[in-house]
Amino acid sequence: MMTRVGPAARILLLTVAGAVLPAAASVRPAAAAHRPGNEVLIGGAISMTGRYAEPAGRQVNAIKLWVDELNGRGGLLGHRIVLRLLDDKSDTQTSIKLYEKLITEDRVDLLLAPYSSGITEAVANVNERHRMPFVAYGAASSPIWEKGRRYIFNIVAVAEDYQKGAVHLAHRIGVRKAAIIGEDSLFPRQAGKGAREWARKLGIEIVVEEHYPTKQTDFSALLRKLTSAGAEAVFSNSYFADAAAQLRQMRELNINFKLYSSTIGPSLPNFPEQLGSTAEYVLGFSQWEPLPHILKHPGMKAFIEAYERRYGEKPNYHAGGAYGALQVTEAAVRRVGSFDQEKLRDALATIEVHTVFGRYRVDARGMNAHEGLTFQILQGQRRVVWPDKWAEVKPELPMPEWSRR
Amino acid sequence: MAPAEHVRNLAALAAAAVVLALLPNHLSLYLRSFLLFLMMSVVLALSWNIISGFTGYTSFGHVAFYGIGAYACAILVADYGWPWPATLVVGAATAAAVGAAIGYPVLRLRGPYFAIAMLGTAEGTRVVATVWDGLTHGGLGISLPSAETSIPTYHAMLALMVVTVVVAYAVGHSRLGIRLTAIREDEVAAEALGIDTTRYKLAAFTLSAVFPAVAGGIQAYKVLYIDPPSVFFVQITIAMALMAMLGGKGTVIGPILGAVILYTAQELTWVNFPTAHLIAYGLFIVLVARFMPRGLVGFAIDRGWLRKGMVR
Amino acid sequence: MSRADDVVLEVRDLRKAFGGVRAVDGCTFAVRRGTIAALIGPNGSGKTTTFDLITGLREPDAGVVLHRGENLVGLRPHQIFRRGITRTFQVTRVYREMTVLENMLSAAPLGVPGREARARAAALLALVDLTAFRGEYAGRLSYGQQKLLEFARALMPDPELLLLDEPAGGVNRTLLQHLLDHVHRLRAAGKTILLIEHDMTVVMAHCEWVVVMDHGATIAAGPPAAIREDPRVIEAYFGRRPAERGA
Amino acid sequence: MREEAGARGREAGELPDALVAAPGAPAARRGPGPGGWRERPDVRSLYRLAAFLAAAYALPFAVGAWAGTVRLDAAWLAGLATVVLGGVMQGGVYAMFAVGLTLIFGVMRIINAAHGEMVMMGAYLTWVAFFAFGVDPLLSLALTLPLAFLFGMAVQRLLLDAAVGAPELTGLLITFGLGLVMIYTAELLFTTDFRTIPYAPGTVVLAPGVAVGQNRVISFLMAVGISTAVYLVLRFSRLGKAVRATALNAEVALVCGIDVRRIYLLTTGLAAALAVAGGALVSIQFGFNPETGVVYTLQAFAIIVLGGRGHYVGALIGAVMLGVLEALVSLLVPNGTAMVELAAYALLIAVLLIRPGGLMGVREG
Repeated sequence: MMTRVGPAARILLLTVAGAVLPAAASVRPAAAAHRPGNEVLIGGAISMTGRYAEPAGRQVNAIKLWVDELNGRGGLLGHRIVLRLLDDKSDTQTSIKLYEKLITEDRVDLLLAPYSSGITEAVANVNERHRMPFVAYGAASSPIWEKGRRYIFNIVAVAEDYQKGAVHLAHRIGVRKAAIIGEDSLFPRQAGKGAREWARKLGIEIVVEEHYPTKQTDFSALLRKLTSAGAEAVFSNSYFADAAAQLRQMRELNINFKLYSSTIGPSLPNFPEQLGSTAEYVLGFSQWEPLPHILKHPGMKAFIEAYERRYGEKPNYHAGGAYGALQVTEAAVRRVGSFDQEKLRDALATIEVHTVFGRYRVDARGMNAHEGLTFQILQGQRRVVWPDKWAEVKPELPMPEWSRR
Repeated sequence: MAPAEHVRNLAALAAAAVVLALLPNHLSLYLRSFLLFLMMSVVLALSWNIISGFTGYTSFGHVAFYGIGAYACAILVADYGWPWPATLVVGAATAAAVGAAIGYPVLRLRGPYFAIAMLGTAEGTRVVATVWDGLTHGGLGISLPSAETSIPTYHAMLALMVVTVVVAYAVGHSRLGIRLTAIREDEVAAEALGIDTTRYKLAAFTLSAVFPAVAGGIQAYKVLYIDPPSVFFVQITIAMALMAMLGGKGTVIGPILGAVILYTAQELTWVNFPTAHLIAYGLFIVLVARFMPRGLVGFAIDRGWLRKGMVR
Repeated sequence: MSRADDVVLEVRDLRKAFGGVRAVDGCTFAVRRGTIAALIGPNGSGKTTTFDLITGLREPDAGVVLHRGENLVGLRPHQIFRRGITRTFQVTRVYREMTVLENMLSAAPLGVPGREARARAAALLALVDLTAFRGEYAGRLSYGQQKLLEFARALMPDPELLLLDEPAGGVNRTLLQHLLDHVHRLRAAGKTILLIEHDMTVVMAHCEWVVVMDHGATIAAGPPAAIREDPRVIEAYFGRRPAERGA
Repeated sequence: MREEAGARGREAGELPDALVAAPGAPAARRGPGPGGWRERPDVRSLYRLAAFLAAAYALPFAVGAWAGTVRLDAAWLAGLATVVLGGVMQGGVYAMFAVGLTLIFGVMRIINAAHGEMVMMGAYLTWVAFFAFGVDPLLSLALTLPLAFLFGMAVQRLLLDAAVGAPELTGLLITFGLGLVMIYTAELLFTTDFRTIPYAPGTVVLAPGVAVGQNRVISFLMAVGISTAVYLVLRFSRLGKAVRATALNAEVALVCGIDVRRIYLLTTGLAAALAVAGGALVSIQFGFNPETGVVYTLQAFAIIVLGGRGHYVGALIGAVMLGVLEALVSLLVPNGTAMVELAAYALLIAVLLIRPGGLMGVREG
């Protein structure tokens, strides 16, 4: 007589079966997934929720625009493109699992990049092992490309260059002492490293360098510390919330600096509108601006109009970078003539493409020497003030005192 | 429970372990990861259950131990070149030491105050990991040297799960489990009736800190990049509590059931509809906590399908 | 009262105050081995607090509790339990979401192996007629049954001294008689029982020694017959006769 | 004298003496005679807490002196005054967060993990009123507060009624789940973009070199005004007495003819309204998006513990103390801003251990 299986045992076996079956159910026969109509599957995981959702959201717009346009032009190598974008909830562990799913489960033909340096650093191990290349447009921390990886390329300028323009402009107006503050995470600290090196090269003394916790909202004490240390300029490696709080509290405490620059905040579309006069004269960095008459990159005007028609706002550099990276990917696939990943990798390492975002030509590490722009917010508009070859207008520096605005 | 029944249950566990052990080579990388994180969920839910399920001291900061284990592995592998299995031992020892050090004072608090104190402890540990640049690289996070880690980490997590289930089963079906549960039911009476509540609480707390630390270490070697927000994320503690409660806290099979069901459901639902998934997850937590505080096992016991109590 | 070996518990000048209120204020008495003693007194005379002080649930402000020559003050309740002194509670404190058997096993001393603990628990449950409910949650038992369970649970470590806090409270006659019969059996086996009780018929009929407390202090101690006549006791219970109140 | 009936099950606060004494350690010899001031445990723990807080506030100065960020000249002192004043202002806003949480916790022993999200909801309501209908952020409160009150009552009726009296995990998980639903619904409606309201950007100069932002002053005055109003209601009105009675002992209140369930409804409604008012203050000072609520919840936890759970005035004091401490640490300690979070959590745990009753709460036996 079969021994009676105790209730706990029965439940235990049930749970193990329960674990394997549903997981197996999600395994659709890979081949059929995207070859019914001879389609090509392009996939990636990006932050649709969580702390990175704001900038990443613009990249999702650009990706969708590119896919629809490409299908409009007959697809890629005659294949219609199917897009699979998953949400990594701004979480490293989730992102790893999703990329493993896209590569080994869904067997995508082309990989799209995630957003943020931290997640890209983690994902770079996965695609490297599976020898599937992709062009990163959401990460700008050079350590990712200093580990001898062969299957990850970059189109955007690196974090170290974000404050390059601001430090040069500070040097030009005779700033002797400056401060570097920023959020304590991978990208801002790399931007801070760059600012420190450029300041050293140009002989500007860094009197205070501090990182604050990600959700910091009150900066009055920190700003007070900067003035008492004699800082004339502030290079702030900040996103929207911290940059806005810093500027607003500078105004409240009537703390005046000759120059204030923020890496990400000012380049986000509604920064000037939301802060009004408080945002005037602030310097910001941008990988790219929708200014075809100045940057003169091929196809810019068409892309800007198409994006604005579809999303009701001009593309910012997050969108521009994504679109440019996909143009490079398209060019590489056309050159290789197939989706052979190894050939695609070699193409991406050698190809030179003039995209809407700028020239793409990577070095041995896979990094593109993309040159960004520094702009100043004047009358609520972002105006390019550096480098000189692309400057629309002369920078109005040093920043006037709060009382005289 | 009659000894024969114990043997049967352990045999079932052994069978499941063998099946899971043979699987990885036949599975895609994604399914291997899925099962690895599923087993991790079982480990976390069972560990949280040892202190909060049995003794009723609801820990709202158990992610602290998970993070400590992750950092022990990452620091020792990335900066000191240790072999990763050895780091798991260090992580476990550190978590046990921290657990004992924190536990002794904090376990004197009851109910909501213990929960808040543990939440403060976890957030405090995250800030220490962020600020102590020299050791943890702070906000930069730590990336480990890239290597094929999915098979070894899978087997490590499987071993950890088996050990955790055996320990939880031993605790849950013994007089130790009865004494811990007595502390939940009426701590003053338990003390008056010969149970050294301070020592038992501390023992259960320290034990419940060790397994999450090892799980954190294995996960760190699997993901190969960690930073404070990802390994000290408050929602990891919430998930532990929810899985234990969904299955039936204070039992052994409960947390296992809860972990499998919740993690699998989450995996299947979120891939298809991202934002709505998170609203659904929120609603799910509310419904479980509101209508099924005694979980599936409690539900079954109330219907008489399952015998009451852990010991027959 | 004779000294030394045959006194199982001696309390000397015990004091405990909660803020300004002196709950126990000079409580002194002794209990001889193998006897059934009662601790009586009007409501609020500090009886239950005295029990708490003896069993370590509360720490006295002053005074000593001697057992086998050792002062129990300062020991944790579980240490006192392991020295063979167990108790029941005025309002029953059973483990509600644990089965009756588990309630019993929770009180089994550490050294006792599993099988022996189970046997002892089964015997005690049989004694209080709760065997049928061994798999049921203690919380689902009637009040009287919970009292019996608490009584049986206190006997798990085969204690030397058993403190019963109002055993008769809320228990029907037949059940009470059953309980008292067993108390006498324990006394015959050389155990000592100290109970707090308001039901004078029970005290007078079953106890050999009675200690009376009033306003936190022991005012009298002796055999039940003497205590019934003692003016101080009568005064404590019924107040002074009008004539003498002026003194 | 209360016989040892003792409410069974979960006693709030610390354990009875028996379970607290270190295992085996003989009880410290007590001073002669009961009732001496040294005797009474809650007085002694108050002194220990006061000593700890004094040390906590002196520490930043000591570290500052050692690290050289402290200079005793006029400009620096003016700066210090500004920062401390800023801390007090920040404390005012924190109070708005903590007060609502204290009410729910005091009355029902439920920890509302969705409190931060209610604050965030307040910020969005104010934002919509300002940008969509052009209503001044503070005037819009006239509309948003009643809305919040109804929302609070609905939450109580649908969800929290079941959590009253249940073990704390039930309340925690229900409110945490509610918080998630609120976050991701907000993300659906408003995307994750950061928002803020440009409002009263001017400066109020109190003394030479000591200036505070206009909107911070307005927020502080608003916070103090609303908190005091609620305090007066609680203290003197019949309704207030009923709420406090329910907080002390729900069963007794029930017996005295107080419709306890109605009190719960009003309490949560009031708490939600306070949270939304706090949200309005956030919207005119800081940037916010659906995810920023979590920070407010954690800060409010620290405050209700410091101030004394369920003790209204304690929450106000605790909030200002936390605000000032954070300001001092940020100003004086090198890399201080990173330490600010650590200061808040260290404070939380230390107070819980020294005196779980917090500043005002009596150490419940």
